[in-house]
Amino acid sequence: MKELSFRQAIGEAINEEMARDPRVFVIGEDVGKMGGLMGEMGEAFAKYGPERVRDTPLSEAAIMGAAVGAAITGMRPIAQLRFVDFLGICWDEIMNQATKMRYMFGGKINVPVVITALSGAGRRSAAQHSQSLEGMMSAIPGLKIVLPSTSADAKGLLKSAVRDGNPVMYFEHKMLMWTGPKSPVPEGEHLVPIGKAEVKREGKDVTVFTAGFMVHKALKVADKLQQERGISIEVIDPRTIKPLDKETILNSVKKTGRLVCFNEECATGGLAQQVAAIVADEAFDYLDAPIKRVTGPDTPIPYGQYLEDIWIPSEEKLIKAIDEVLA
Amino acid sequence: MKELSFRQAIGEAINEEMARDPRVFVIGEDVGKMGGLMGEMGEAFAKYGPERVRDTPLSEAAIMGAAVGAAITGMRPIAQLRFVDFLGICWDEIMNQATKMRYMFGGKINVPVVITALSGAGRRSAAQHSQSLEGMMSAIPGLKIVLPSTSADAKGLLKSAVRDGNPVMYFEHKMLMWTGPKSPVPEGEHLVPIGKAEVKREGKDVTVFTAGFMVHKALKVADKLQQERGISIEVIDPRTIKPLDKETILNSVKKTGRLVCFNEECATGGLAQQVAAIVADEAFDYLDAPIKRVTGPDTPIPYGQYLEDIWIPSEEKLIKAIDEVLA
Amino acid sequence: MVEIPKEKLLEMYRTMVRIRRFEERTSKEFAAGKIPGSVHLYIGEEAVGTGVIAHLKKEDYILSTHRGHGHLIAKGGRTDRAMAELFAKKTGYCLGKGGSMHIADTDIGMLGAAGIVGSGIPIATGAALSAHMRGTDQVTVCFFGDGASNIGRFHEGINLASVWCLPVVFVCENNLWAVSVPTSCSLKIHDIADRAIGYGIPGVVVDGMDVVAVYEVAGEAVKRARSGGGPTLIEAKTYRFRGHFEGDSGTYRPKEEIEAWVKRDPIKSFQEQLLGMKALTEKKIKEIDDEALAEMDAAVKFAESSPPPGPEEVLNGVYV
Amino acid sequence: MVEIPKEKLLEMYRTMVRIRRFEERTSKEFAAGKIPGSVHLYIGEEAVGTGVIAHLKKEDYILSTHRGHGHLIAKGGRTDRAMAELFAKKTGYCLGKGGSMHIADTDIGMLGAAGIVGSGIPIATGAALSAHMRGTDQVTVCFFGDGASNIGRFHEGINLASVWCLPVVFVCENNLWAVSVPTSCSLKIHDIADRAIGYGIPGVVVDGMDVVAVYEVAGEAVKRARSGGGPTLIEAKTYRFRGHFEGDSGTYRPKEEIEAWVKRDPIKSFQEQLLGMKALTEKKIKEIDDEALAEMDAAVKFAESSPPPGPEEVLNGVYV
Ligand SMILES: Cc1ncc(C[n+]2csc(CCOP(=O)(O)OP(=O)(O)O)c2C)c(N)n1
Ligand SMILES: Cc1ncc(C[n+]2csc(CCOP(=O)(O)OP(=O)(O)O)c2C)c(N)n1
Ligand SMILES: [Mg+2]
Ligand SMILES: [Mg+2]
Repeated sequence: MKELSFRQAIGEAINEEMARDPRVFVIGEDVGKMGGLMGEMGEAFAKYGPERVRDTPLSEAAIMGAAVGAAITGMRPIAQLRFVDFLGICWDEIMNQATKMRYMFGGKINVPVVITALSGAGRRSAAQHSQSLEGMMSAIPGLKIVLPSTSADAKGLLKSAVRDGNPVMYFEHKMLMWTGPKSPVPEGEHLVPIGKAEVKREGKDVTVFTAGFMVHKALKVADKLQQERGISIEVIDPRTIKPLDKETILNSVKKTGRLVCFNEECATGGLAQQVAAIVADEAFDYLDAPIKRVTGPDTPIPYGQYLEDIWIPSEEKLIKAIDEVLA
Repeated sequence: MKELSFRQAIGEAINEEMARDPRVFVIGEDVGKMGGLMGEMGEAFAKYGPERVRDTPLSEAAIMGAAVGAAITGMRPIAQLRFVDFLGICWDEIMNQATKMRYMFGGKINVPVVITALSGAGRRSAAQHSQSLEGMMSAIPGLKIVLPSTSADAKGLLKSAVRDGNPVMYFEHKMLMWTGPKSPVPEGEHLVPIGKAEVKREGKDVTVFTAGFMVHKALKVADKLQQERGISIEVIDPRTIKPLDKETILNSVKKTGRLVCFNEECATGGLAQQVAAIVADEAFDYLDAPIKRVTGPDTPIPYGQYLEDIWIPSEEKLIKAIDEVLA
Repeated sequence: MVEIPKEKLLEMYRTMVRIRRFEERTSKEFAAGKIPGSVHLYIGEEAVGTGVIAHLKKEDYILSTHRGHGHLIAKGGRTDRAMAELFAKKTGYCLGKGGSMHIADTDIGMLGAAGIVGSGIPIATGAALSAHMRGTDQVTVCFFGDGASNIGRFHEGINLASVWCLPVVFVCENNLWAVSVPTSCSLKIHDIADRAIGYGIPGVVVDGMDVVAVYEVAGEAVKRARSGGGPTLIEAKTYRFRGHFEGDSGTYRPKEEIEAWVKRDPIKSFQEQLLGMKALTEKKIKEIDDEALAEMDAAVKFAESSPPPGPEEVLNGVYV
Repeated sequence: MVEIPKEKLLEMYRTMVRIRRFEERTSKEFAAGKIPGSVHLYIGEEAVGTGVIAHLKKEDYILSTHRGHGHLIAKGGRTDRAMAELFAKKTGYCLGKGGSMHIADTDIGMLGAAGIVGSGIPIATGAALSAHMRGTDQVTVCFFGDGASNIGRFHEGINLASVWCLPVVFVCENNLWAVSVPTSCSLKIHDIADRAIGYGIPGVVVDGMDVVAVYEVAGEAVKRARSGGGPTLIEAKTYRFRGHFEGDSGTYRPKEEIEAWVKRDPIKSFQEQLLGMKALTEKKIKEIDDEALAEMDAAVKFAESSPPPGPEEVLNGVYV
C-alpha cells in the first residue's frame, strides 16, 4: 500500500485509464495547460497532450453535449465540470440527453460518459460554489452517482466509472481535494465496484449513514463515543449514491435498530431523506427509534467562516442525534 | 360557485392578477398570438396585448434570466416554460440565480417571479415531455413549489403565487390541463394560501399522501375501498410541495397510524421519500406499519400507451400498498 | 447542375416523394387515432434533408429534430420500422419506447431526433470530435430550425466546432416560424447564416425549396468538412406546409404566406425541372409515386400487425 | 476628448486610483488570511468599468462579474462596506453572506456580481425590459469577460435584448484569457464585437487601457440605449495584471505578454495624459493617491472592527 492524497489518487486513475484505453479523453475548462484547478490533470496532460486532455471555451453545455456526442460514437469522455454548481447550465445535457438516450432509443445506444466536479462546502466559497447536489441528481433516472471519501475509493471508483459504460456523475468533495490527508491506496490495478457500500466502521448500537467528507467526521464521532461512553457506532459509506446499496444499509439497521443519516446537503430533497424512506419501509419492524437526519438547513450556503461553519452539519449535531435515537 | 375547467381557472387567475397589478406580465414562447399551448393565455393577450403578454424567441435561459432581471427591478413576471422538461436548459437561472439572490445578497433583493410549466405523464409524449420534477426541484432552497389538483386550487394558488414575492414554481399537470373536467370555483376573489395542505377526504384507517393528478385516482380508490370493504382512507393533498405543510400530514398519520405515499414521480428522489422520511422521524411512535411508497420506477417515461400506462402509478398498485399497510 | 448524374437526381426525387408520402400517411393515421403523442411533419421541407444527406455515406452521422421523419428516410431509414415506432410497436426503431421525437438508428448513423429543441447541436460537435479523434473521415450533419438558432447551445456548439475545426455541417431549416413565433419576432437579422461570422466559419444561404441548389451548397460544405476545412453553417429558406404539429390549426400564419410557399412546392418544381431535362417522364412519375404509396401501405400494415413491446420493456434499457 | 469636462476627467482618474488601491489592499489582506474564499482582482482593467459607468446615473443598473470590485466602486459603492463584505462581516453589503462574488447594492443600481460566469447577461436584458415597461429612462450596463462571450446565455440574452430593442449596453472586458484558456483557443474570430452582427446591433471595439476612448465609445452606446436605439455590444481590449484569482501563479501566460500590457498601465497613461493637458499636477496626483490610501486604511479598519453576522443569519433571508 502506498499513501496518496485524494487528488493524487484521482490523477493516477485518470492516467491509468487513459493508458489502458485510447478512447478515454478529458474535456473541460483549464484541464490542459493548467492541469485542472487542483493540478490533478497535470500529469495526464504532460503524457497525452492537448488532443486527449482538451481545454475548451467557457461553454459547459458544449462540454457536456460534446461529451455525449463523442460517447455515443465510440469514445469514452471524462467531462470535467469544475464545480457541481455549474451543472445548472448543462442540466439538460445530463437530465434529458446523456441519461435518457439509451432508454428512449430502445436500448441500442450506450452513453459512457463520466462527469467529474468539485462538490461541497467548507472553503468559504459562498452560495454558487459550495453546493452538494447528490440528492437532486439522484432524481435523474439513468444516471449513476459516486461520492468517494478516501483516496483508495477515489481511485477505484473513478476507474470503475470510466469503464462502466453508463453516464456516471463523479463528485470530488472540495475538502478532500484541497486538504485531504494522504491515505493508503492498494498498489497496481485497483477497482472499487460501483453500487457497493462499505462499512467504514463496525458497530452494534447505532447505524450512521454518511458519505463523502462527512464520513471522516462520523468516524471521529464514533471513536469518541466508543472511548468516552462505550457506544458502538456502525458507519456506512455508500460510496455509490445511485444505484444505492440498500442491502448493506438495511442489514446494518436490522442489526442496530437505530439509524441516523448524516449528510452535507439541504434538509429537503437530499440523500438522508431517501435512505430514511427506504428504511422506514423495508426495515420498519427492526427500528427501535425514530430515524434522525442531520443535514444542513434549507438555505443557500452562506459565505465566510462565521456562518458556513454553522451551516455545515457538525460532529456536535451528530452526537445530539445519536443521543436522541438512544434515548 | 361556478364550474371551470382547470385551464379556464388558470386563465382567470392570470387575467385577474394582471388587472389588479400593472407590474404583472407574462413572458414565454407562444403565449401571445397563440394564447399559450392550451389557449389559457388567450384572453390575457386579447386584453393586455403584446406588451404584457410577451412572445419570446426560443430561448428558455433568456426567458428565465429576463424574468429574474425584471423581478428584481420592480416587475412581477410570470415566466411560462411550457413543459417542465425544458427547465433543464434554464436550471441555473432557477437554482443559482432566482432562488439564491435574496439570501446571498443579504436579504435586500426580492425575486417575485412565477414559473409555470406543464408537468406529468399520460399524453404519450415520451421521455422528454412527460416528467414530474417536484422532488428534484424541492432540493432547491429558496424556491416555493405548488402543484394544484382542482380548478379551485389552480386559480387560488396561482393568484397567491403571483403575490407571494418569492420565486414560485407552478406545476400544471397535463392530464388536468387537457382533459380535466370542470369543477367548482368560488365566485370573486379566491386565494389559496401557499404552504397549506388540504384534507381532500377524511378517513381514519390509512393516510394517503398524494398530489396533482394522482389526487383524483386516490379519491376514486378511497370511495371504492369504503364502499366495497369499509376501509376509511384519508387523502392528503399538500397543494404546496415546498414549503411542505408537515403538520397536516403528521396529524393525519398520528390519527391513522398508517401512511402510503402515492406520487407520479420516479422512485428515487421524489416527494414520496421526503414525506416518508419526515414521518419516520416526527411521527414514528404513532406508526403501526411500514411506510409504503407507490411511485413510478427509476426509468425515463416510455412512449406509447402500452408502456406509459404501466409506468404511471395505478389505482391497483395503490390498493395493493394500502392492503400491505393494513395487513 | 450539369455535373449531377441523372441517377442522383432521380434518387433524390424518389426520396422526396417517399418522405412526402410517409408524412401524408402519418397525418392520416394520426387523425385516425392510430398514432399517440404528437407528430411534426416535414411536408414542404423535403428538399433540404434530401439535398444535404444525398452527400453522406452510411457511416456519416446526422442529428435530427422533432421534425425528423424526412431526415431519417433520407439517411436510409426504413419506413416500416419508422411507422411502427410511431404506432408505439415493438418492431419500431426504439421498440416503441421513443416515438416520433426520439427515433434513432446508429446502424445508419442517425443519432437521434430531438424533443428538446437545439439539443443536437453540441452533440453533433461531439460526434464530429469523435470522428476526428478516431481518425475516420466521417462527417456529421446537424439539422435544426430557425427557432433553435436562438438557443444557447447553438452558440456553444458551433463555437466549439469552429475552434476545433471539426468535420460538421450545421443546417438551419429556416421555415420562418417557431410554432407561432415568426423569425421577425425572434431575430433582428435577415439571414441566420450571418451568425457564422461570430464563429469565423462560412455561412451560406440557400433556397430550401430547390433540392438542386441545396445539393450544390451542401456538397461544398460536406467536402470542406471531410477534407479538414471545418464547419459550415447553411441556412435553407423553407416552409412547413402544415401546422406546427398535427392538430395545430396554425391560424397564426397568414393565408397568403402559406399559399405563396405552397406554390413553390419543392417536389412539383423538381418534377418539372426533371421533366424539362427529360430525366423523368409522366410514366416514371406515376411509377415512383405508386411505389411510394405501396411502400407506405406496407409500412402501416407492418406497424398495425406488429406486437406492442412487452411490459418488461418499462424497466429495460436504463443502464448497460 | 476636448468635450470632456476637466472635472469628469479628474473624477474618472480618482475612481481608477481608488479601484487600484482597493484591489491592492484586498490582495494584501487576502495574503494575510483576513479574507476567506477567493477574490478576483480588477487591476489593469480599471479604465473599462470607469469609462463606461461614468455615463450612468444612480438609478441606472449594472450587472457585474466575479471580477467586480471595480464596477461596484465606479457605480458609487462604498469601499468600507465592500471590504467588510470581503471580511465576511455583518456591516458588509450582504451582511457577510455573499462575499466578493456576490456583492450587490440595489440602492445604487448594482444588481450583483456573478459567481456563475455569464449569468448577468439575460438578467441585464430583464432589467432593461423592466425599465422599458415601467417607462423610465434607466439604462442597464452588463459587464462580462471574453470567456463569458462563449456561454449560451450571451447568445440568448443579447438576442432577446436586440429583438425587443431594449435599453442595455453589453460590455465585454476582453482580457485575452479565461483563467488558463486564451481567446486564441476559445474563439476563431479576432474581435468579439463582431458577434453583434448576429444580433443586428452595433458592435464596437475599444482600447480598454484608454479610459478616454472607453468613455467616448460608451457615451454613444448609453445615449443610444437611453434614446430608444436599443443595445450595443462594446468589446474593450484589456488585460488583468495579476493571476486569475489571488493565489493563482498564472504561469500559463507568457512573461512577455504580461510585461507588454503592464507597460500600458491605464492609470499611468491617463496620468501622463492629464499632466500633459495640465488637468493634473504632481501635487494633485499625490493628494488623490494619499486620499485613496487613507480611504482603504479606513475601509480595512472598518471591516476589521465590525462584528460578524449573528448565527441567526444562517436561516434569515431565504424567503420574503
Ligand atoms: C428547448 C425547447 N423549447 C421549446 C420547445 C417546444 N417547441 C417544440 S418545437 C418548437 C418550435 C421550434 O421551432 P424551429 O426550431 O424553427 O423548428 P420548426 O418547428 O419550425 O421546424 C418549440 C417552441 C422544445 N421542444 N424545446
Ligand atoms: C459557468 C461557469 N463556468 C466556469 C466558471 C469558473 N470560472 C470562473 S472565472 C472563469 C474565467 C472567466 O473568464 P472571463 O469571462 O474572460 O473573465 P475574466 O476572469 O477573464 O475576467 C472561469 C472559467 C464559472 N465561475 N462559471
Ligand atoms: Mg421554424
Ligand atoms: Mg477574460
